[in-house]
Amino acid sequence: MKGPDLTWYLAVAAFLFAIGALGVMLRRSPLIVLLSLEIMLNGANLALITFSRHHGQLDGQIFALAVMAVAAAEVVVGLGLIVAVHRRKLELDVDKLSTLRG
Amino acid sequence: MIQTPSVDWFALSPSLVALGAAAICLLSAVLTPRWLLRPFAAFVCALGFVGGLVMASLVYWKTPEAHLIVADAVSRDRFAAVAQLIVMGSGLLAVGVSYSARMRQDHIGEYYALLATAGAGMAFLVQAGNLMTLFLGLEWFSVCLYILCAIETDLVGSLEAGLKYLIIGGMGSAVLLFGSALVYGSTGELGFSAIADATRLHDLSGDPILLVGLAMILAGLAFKASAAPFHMWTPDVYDGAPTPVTGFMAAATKAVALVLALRLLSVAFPEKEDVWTIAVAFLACASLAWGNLAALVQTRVKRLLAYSSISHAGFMLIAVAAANQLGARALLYYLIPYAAISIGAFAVVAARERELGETVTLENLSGFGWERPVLGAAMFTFMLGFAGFPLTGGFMGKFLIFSAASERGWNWLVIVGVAATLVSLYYYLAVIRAMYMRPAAELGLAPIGGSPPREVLLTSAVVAAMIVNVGAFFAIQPLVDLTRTAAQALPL
Amino acid sequence: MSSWLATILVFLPLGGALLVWLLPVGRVAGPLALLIALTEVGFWINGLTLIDFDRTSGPSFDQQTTWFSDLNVSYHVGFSAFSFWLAGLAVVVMAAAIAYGFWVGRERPRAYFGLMLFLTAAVVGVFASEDLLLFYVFFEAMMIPLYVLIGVWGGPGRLGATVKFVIYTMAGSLLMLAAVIVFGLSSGSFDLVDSNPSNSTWLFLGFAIAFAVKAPLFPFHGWLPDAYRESSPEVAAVLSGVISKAAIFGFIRICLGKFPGPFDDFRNVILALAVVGLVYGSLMAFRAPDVRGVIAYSSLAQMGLITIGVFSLTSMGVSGAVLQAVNHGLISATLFLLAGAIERRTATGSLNRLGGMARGRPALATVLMVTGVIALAVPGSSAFAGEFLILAGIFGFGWGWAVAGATGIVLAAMYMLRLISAVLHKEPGPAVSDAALDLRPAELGIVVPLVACLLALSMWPAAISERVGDENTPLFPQKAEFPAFPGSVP
Amino acid sequence: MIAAAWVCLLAPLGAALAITLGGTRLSRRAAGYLATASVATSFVASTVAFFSILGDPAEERTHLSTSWTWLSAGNFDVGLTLLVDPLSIFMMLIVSGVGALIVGYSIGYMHGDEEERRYFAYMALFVFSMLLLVQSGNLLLLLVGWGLVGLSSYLLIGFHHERPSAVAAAKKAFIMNAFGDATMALAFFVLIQRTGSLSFDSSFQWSGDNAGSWAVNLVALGLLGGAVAKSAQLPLQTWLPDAMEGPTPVSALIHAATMVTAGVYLLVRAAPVFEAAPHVQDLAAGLGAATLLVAGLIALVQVDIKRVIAYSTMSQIGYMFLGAGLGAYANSMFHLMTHAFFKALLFLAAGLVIHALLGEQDMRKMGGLRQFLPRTYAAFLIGALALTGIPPLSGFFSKDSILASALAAGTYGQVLFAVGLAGAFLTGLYTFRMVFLVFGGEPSPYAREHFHKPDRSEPWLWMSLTVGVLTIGAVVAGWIQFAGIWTPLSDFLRPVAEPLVEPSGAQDLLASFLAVGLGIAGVAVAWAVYSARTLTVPQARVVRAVLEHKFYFDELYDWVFYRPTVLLARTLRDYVERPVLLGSIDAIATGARRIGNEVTELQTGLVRTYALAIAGSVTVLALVFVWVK
Amino acid sequence: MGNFVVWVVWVMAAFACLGSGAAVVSFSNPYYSALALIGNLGSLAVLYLLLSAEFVAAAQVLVYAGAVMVMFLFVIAYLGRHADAPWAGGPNWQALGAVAAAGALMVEIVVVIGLKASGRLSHGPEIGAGFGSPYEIGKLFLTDHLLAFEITSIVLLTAAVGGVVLGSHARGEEERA
Repeated sequence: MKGPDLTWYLAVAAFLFAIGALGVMLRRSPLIVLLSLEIMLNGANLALITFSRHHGQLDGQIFALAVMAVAAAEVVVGLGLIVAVHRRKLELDVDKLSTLRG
Repeated sequence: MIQTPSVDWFALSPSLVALGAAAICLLSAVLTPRWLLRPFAAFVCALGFVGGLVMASLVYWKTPEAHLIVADAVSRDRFAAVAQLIVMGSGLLAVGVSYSARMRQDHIGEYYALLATAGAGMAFLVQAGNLMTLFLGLEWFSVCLYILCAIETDLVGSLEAGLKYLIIGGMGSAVLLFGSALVYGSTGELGFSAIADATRLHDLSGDPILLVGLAMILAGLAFKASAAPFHMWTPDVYDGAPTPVTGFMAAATKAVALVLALRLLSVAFPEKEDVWTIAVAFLACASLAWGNLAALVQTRVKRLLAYSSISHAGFMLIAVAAANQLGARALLYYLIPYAAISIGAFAVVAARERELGETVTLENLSGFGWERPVLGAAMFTFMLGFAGFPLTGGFMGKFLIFSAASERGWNWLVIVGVAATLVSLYYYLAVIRAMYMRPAAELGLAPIGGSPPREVLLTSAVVAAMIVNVGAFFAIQPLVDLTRTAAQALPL
Repeated sequence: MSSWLATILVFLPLGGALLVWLLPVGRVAGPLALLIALTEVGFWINGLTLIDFDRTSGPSFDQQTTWFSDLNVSYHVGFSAFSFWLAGLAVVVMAAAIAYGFWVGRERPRAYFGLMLFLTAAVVGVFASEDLLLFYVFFEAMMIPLYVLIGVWGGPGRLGATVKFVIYTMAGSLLMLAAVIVFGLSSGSFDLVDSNPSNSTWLFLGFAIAFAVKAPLFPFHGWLPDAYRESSPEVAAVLSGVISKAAIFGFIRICLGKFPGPFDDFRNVILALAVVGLVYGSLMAFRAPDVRGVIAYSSLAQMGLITIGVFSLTSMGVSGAVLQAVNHGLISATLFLLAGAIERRTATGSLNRLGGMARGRPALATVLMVTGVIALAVPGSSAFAGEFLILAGIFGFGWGWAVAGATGIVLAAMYMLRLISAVLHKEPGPAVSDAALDLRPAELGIVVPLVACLLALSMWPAAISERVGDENTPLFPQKAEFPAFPGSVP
Repeated sequence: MIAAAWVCLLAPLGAALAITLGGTRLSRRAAGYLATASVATSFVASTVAFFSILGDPAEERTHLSTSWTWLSAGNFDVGLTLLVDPLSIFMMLIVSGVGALIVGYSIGYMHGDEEERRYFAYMALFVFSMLLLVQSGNLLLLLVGWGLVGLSSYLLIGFHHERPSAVAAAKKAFIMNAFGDATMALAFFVLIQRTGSLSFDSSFQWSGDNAGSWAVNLVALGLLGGAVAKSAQLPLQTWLPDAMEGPTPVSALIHAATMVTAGVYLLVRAAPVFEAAPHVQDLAAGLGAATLLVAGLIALVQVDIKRVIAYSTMSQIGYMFLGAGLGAYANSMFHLMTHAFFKALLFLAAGLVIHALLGEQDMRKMGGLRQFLPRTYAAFLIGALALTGIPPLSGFFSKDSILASALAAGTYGQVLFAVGLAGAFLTGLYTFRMVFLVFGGEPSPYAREHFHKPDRSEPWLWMSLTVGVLTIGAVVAGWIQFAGIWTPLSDFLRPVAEPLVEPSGAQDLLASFLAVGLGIAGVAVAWAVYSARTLTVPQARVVRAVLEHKFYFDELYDWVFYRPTVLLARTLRDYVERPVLLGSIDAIATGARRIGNEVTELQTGLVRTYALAIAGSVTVLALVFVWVK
Repeated sequence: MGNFVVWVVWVMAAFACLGSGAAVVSFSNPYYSALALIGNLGSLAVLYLLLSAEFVAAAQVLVYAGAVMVMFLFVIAYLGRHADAPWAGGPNWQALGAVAAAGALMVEIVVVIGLKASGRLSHGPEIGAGFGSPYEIGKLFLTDHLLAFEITSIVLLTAAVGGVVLGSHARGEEERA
């Protein structure tokens, strides 16, 4: 069972990556920005796994698993930050967090 | 029965030692009494860095020729060892700077633990041998730094810096990751040298996927090195983060990012040299232009230094772009005084900050040189070092870097560097001017604390930085020998 | 011992500077610095007895040790015949400047005198260096103390002046850095003695522009007026008297020594700049509203003249240039110190508020008159000797240059007499009160030695002019042939 | 004799240094004595040298003595060399002799001035410089002396430095002489380029070898420029009248007896060069003639007694130039000597008058002083007669010998001869105009009230003594040479400068006859106009205006040289220096900062912008990578 | 025949993936976005299965859709409802540039892959049954990628510490309050 050519998988991966990036660039709620980052990473993961299938090696999959862990780590830290921001009674809007500029 | 590979613990020892220190700090956070916590944790952390230094130098001494270890995941060579020396040294200085920082009492232990962990991660990263270890190492210390930046959660600036760094850093590592994925897809390999072999074997040098992957990886690394145009987070993060952390980031992060970039590009993509040298040169010019021009108009010293660090990334990228032994040597040499003086400079800023209890600007820096002679003199030499004046290591670094570019035949790059140096003079001298030359009326802003605090550790750290800075000029021969043998580990 | 002399001359003040800085008490800083400076002079005189001016194999007091081997950079010091004179000028003027600073009693003495000594070391180092990178290091190192000295102890407008000064001169010298690197890498060694001459126009320009800014030559003198006006008198004395000579050293030792080909190609261009600078500077000095302005622009003119001598490429011209370099160093140093003395008494330097200071102030009048008269190169003065040689040297290359130079000298008479009479003569100016006393013995003790040097040179200018080496000595390029009398027809 | 020469040169220098360094430890009077003594020493020394040189055979009377190499570069070198030969000895005698007298006179004249020391130091310095000039053994050293006399003249003219007019006059004198020095220097450059040396021998040798060549003409022109400037001949004459701002003895010594005659000395000394460039030599003669005429005319309308004498000096030097230009070297040197005596006499006598009138110099306020100052009147009268050339006074012999040579020197010479005669007439006229205005007639009211009888104190003795000696000199100085019959001086100078023209006895007679006649005519007219008042001065406004403005030379130079220079300087400063050369720097700086501001505008502080920057850059970078391949 | 089924599954999974991805970015309410992300992750897991990466797929569901997203939901619930209009705010060129950049990025990658993809990018060599099975993965983790495995743990540990440091501000605040 072959299914569609791997190119298609990659196209999906690329789309995910792009849409994730779009989210980061577009959204102001830090939560959604974090989610978008997840999407980007997942796009990369999909690419990795596709290629590992293409080469018939498992390295890519291993890499993908590691990435999952790392992504989880980032999420933890990110959520911690968001909570801290919330504690400081600051509005959850990355645009409002622009005291540093120039 | 699974045959686990033999692990060369000795080669990994620098990061392991630091990691061990981190663990002890973490435990001490819970186990030691409050009054003992600060000195104990700081001491352990410093000990970890010292141990790292020792082990790194041992590794350097015991490793005549480079080779890959632990199933080709990491490489053991002198290039990495020298980089680890730089990382550990700057970590040590950072500890000294952090000690008397007015920091939240209840996270001292974690702070030093994270500092040590970050150091360990960097030490690991510089010897990364394949794309996976590269990515993981990068994330390892990045996560630490995210937290360290935001650790002053009472301060909006610190939080903002942390969040910005996290978001942009996440994006950067995603880019890097996707790039590695593409490279993996094109060559089917993760190991650096394996990638090179595969490229040569299947003649992939024209493969667009590989090229795009390379571009993305380069972008990721440039981001970590805060090279324009991937630098925009730098001023904000440096500005908002606690000053000791800023110093550590400025020194160590840049160092490892650039060292790694050189290793990756030279080991994994020798076939593409013609392409990436141009790209790196372009990044260098962009960083020089942007960093210097933006720094001209800064009034907050931390931001000013942040922009200056961007321009220095540009200088070091010149060395990378040279892509020759001399360039590698120049990069390593340049990093030694550079790391010292950036930590030193931020340390001085921290000292002034604690005197005044507000952000340091060129205005309220006035008279500082006369009030605190030692710190003032040190800051003086730091600025001279940044500006590349003689009698400082900064000058020799620039000299070597330009020589490397010239040896490659890129004299135009030398001219660009020279022009950038000229522009940079303006704001470096502005700092000196602020410290020493204000009219008597403006002098002597009384520090809130009355007589300036005696910060033995900070002062000694600053003095150490000054000694490194000046010593690197006079004792250049040994350092050059060090870097020469280190650079020979790279296939340049 | 004799092989160590260059090293001693460089490192004695450096060590002194460190000593002064680390000294716990500020009160002894001044005397200590003065002592060291005088010792320096003593060592130089000692060298005068040891040096062999006619040696044709490499510099005297030659000393070389590898600095870092990768690029063949070495710590290589020594003195050519002519650079030894410049070094002498440096140590004497620096001693006088330090003495003046001590007499005036600069605040923050440790920093001040440490920097002055540091400056001495750097300047002597420039003249002593036989390695290109070493030369560059000293050349740049001069800027560090100068920046602080002007910026901290200077006049009200010092901040702007320092920035202008440093950035402008660094613009030149950074170009030179590029040139140094390319030259050193291409010729495989940074040593000034071993490395072979190059024919690259660009490298030559890299060096020439740096020196043109440092000298300064027209039109690169944008930094000059402010720097000379805003810095304290003794620093101004050093600036115009000594620092500018680093450019002359560079012109002779590097541009002439290492780039004979381009040197020939660009002769006319640089001569044109120099001549224009000579006339232009004289005109500016003629209209300058204040004492320092006159001196500043006059030294612009003088540097132009000296450059003419160097680029005449005749033994007469070059000898005259060196002689005139020493003269001008002493003259402008003296004049600036006197200007400082006048400003201390009248709190102004503007000519229309001065005047009539000769009456009742014989010492001031005499010293100023003597110096000014020598400055305007009255025949018989050492300055006359220098200018005569320079113009005689250039005459054969192109009589037009000599004529222009001669007009410059007439103009020199005009502005110098204007200065003298505006300060000393006519009715006392509004700023001149009877409380303004004559020169104190201490001031005389500082200034008179300089004037004495000038008078001694006037008695015997040949002392220098026949001891700058000729076509046989390493001073001059191997290839460029060196006519004693240009265009002389047999 | 060499030793004597050195003593002669260095004694005044020693005095100058001693007075300068001695400062107030030296009493004013002592300074005067010291200076006088030193110059007297020089005179003695030069006399010694003179007699010892007489001992040598006529052809070996040239001696060189070098102390050390003064200037050298490559294989060009110039020694500090003294030349002792008849010409230099002759000049040494005049300079030191007249100098000694005048310095001594100054002891009286400057008595009471609070800066006597400075004065005597300057005077000694001047004598030294003048001796250096005449004794120098090569051209460069001659130029050194040349410049140093200019310097000391500057110092002495501006001696009363609180007087703006004095300062201005001093500057003017110095700068005009500096111009002359420059032309001489250029001439020397040519010599150096061609011969590689500045010694007299080689230079004369060379110019003899390629006579008439461009180079030689240039050299001669340069030297002539120097001579003209120093001797206040057309067209560089305007500084001399102003130089009368200096104290009267200064005018007597520097601007009458010695320095201004240096030009003549140069013409004679460098005779071989000029002979190799005949046109230039003729030019010299022509300039001399023009000057003597112009100066004589201007002198007619001057009212300042010293200025009248100054103009007469100019015109007398014009005679000397005329002679030297025509090659009558000995004759012009002869006139130089006699002129030194009677002109110094005139000045010093005038000094007495001025002294007696408390510094008043305007002749219109004087008159009838004969009654107050009979002896002075006598001395002045003798001087005037000598100047006019009335036999048997000194002026007669020397001036007429020059005119005779002119008559003998072809048509050009005869033209100049005519001019010289006209000059003779003018001389008589303006001289006796002065005499009658000052001494003749009834005492003027001003004189009556301001005259103060000089006390017979020591200073006064110095002054009158000097005047007496000079009076004798003015009478007898001419007798050492009687054209055609008894010519020791010419024979003495012959080895140095062989004269080109030898007037016949007839020419001598004719010249003397005409000259004396016209001189007397001039005196007669003056008597008629200013004493007997039988004639009235014609009211030729234009002529008078032209003369009073000295033919508008000052105005001319002001417009041609000074104003343009100032204008140029101003223009450059306001339109080049400040806006361009100084302004450009600030412009660049501000420009850089503006760009910096623009750049930091992009640093919005919005994390999303940063993300956008990264994404965009990645895209571009990747695109470039793919595209490059 | 089986191939057809694969196609159908792929198409459904892929479109679910794209749709949910787009949804995450475009929902104004973080809560919905998080839910959409869960869907996205699930559909990705299906794609992984199709690529015969069973273990990864499982991990994806457990780790991501399980742990991580739950954490997300907790935080969102804790913070309460914070909605923001996707296109609002920031400088006006921001949104435009964002879309442009993202589009360009995607197009570029797709095009590049298309260029390359001319036939060569097939399912490479035939793969054994164990491909992607937990056993194989685990073996690799213990042999080739031992270090990576360890480091992952370190990173996670660090992150945990970070979470504590940043999140546990309560102590300090209560002391102040």
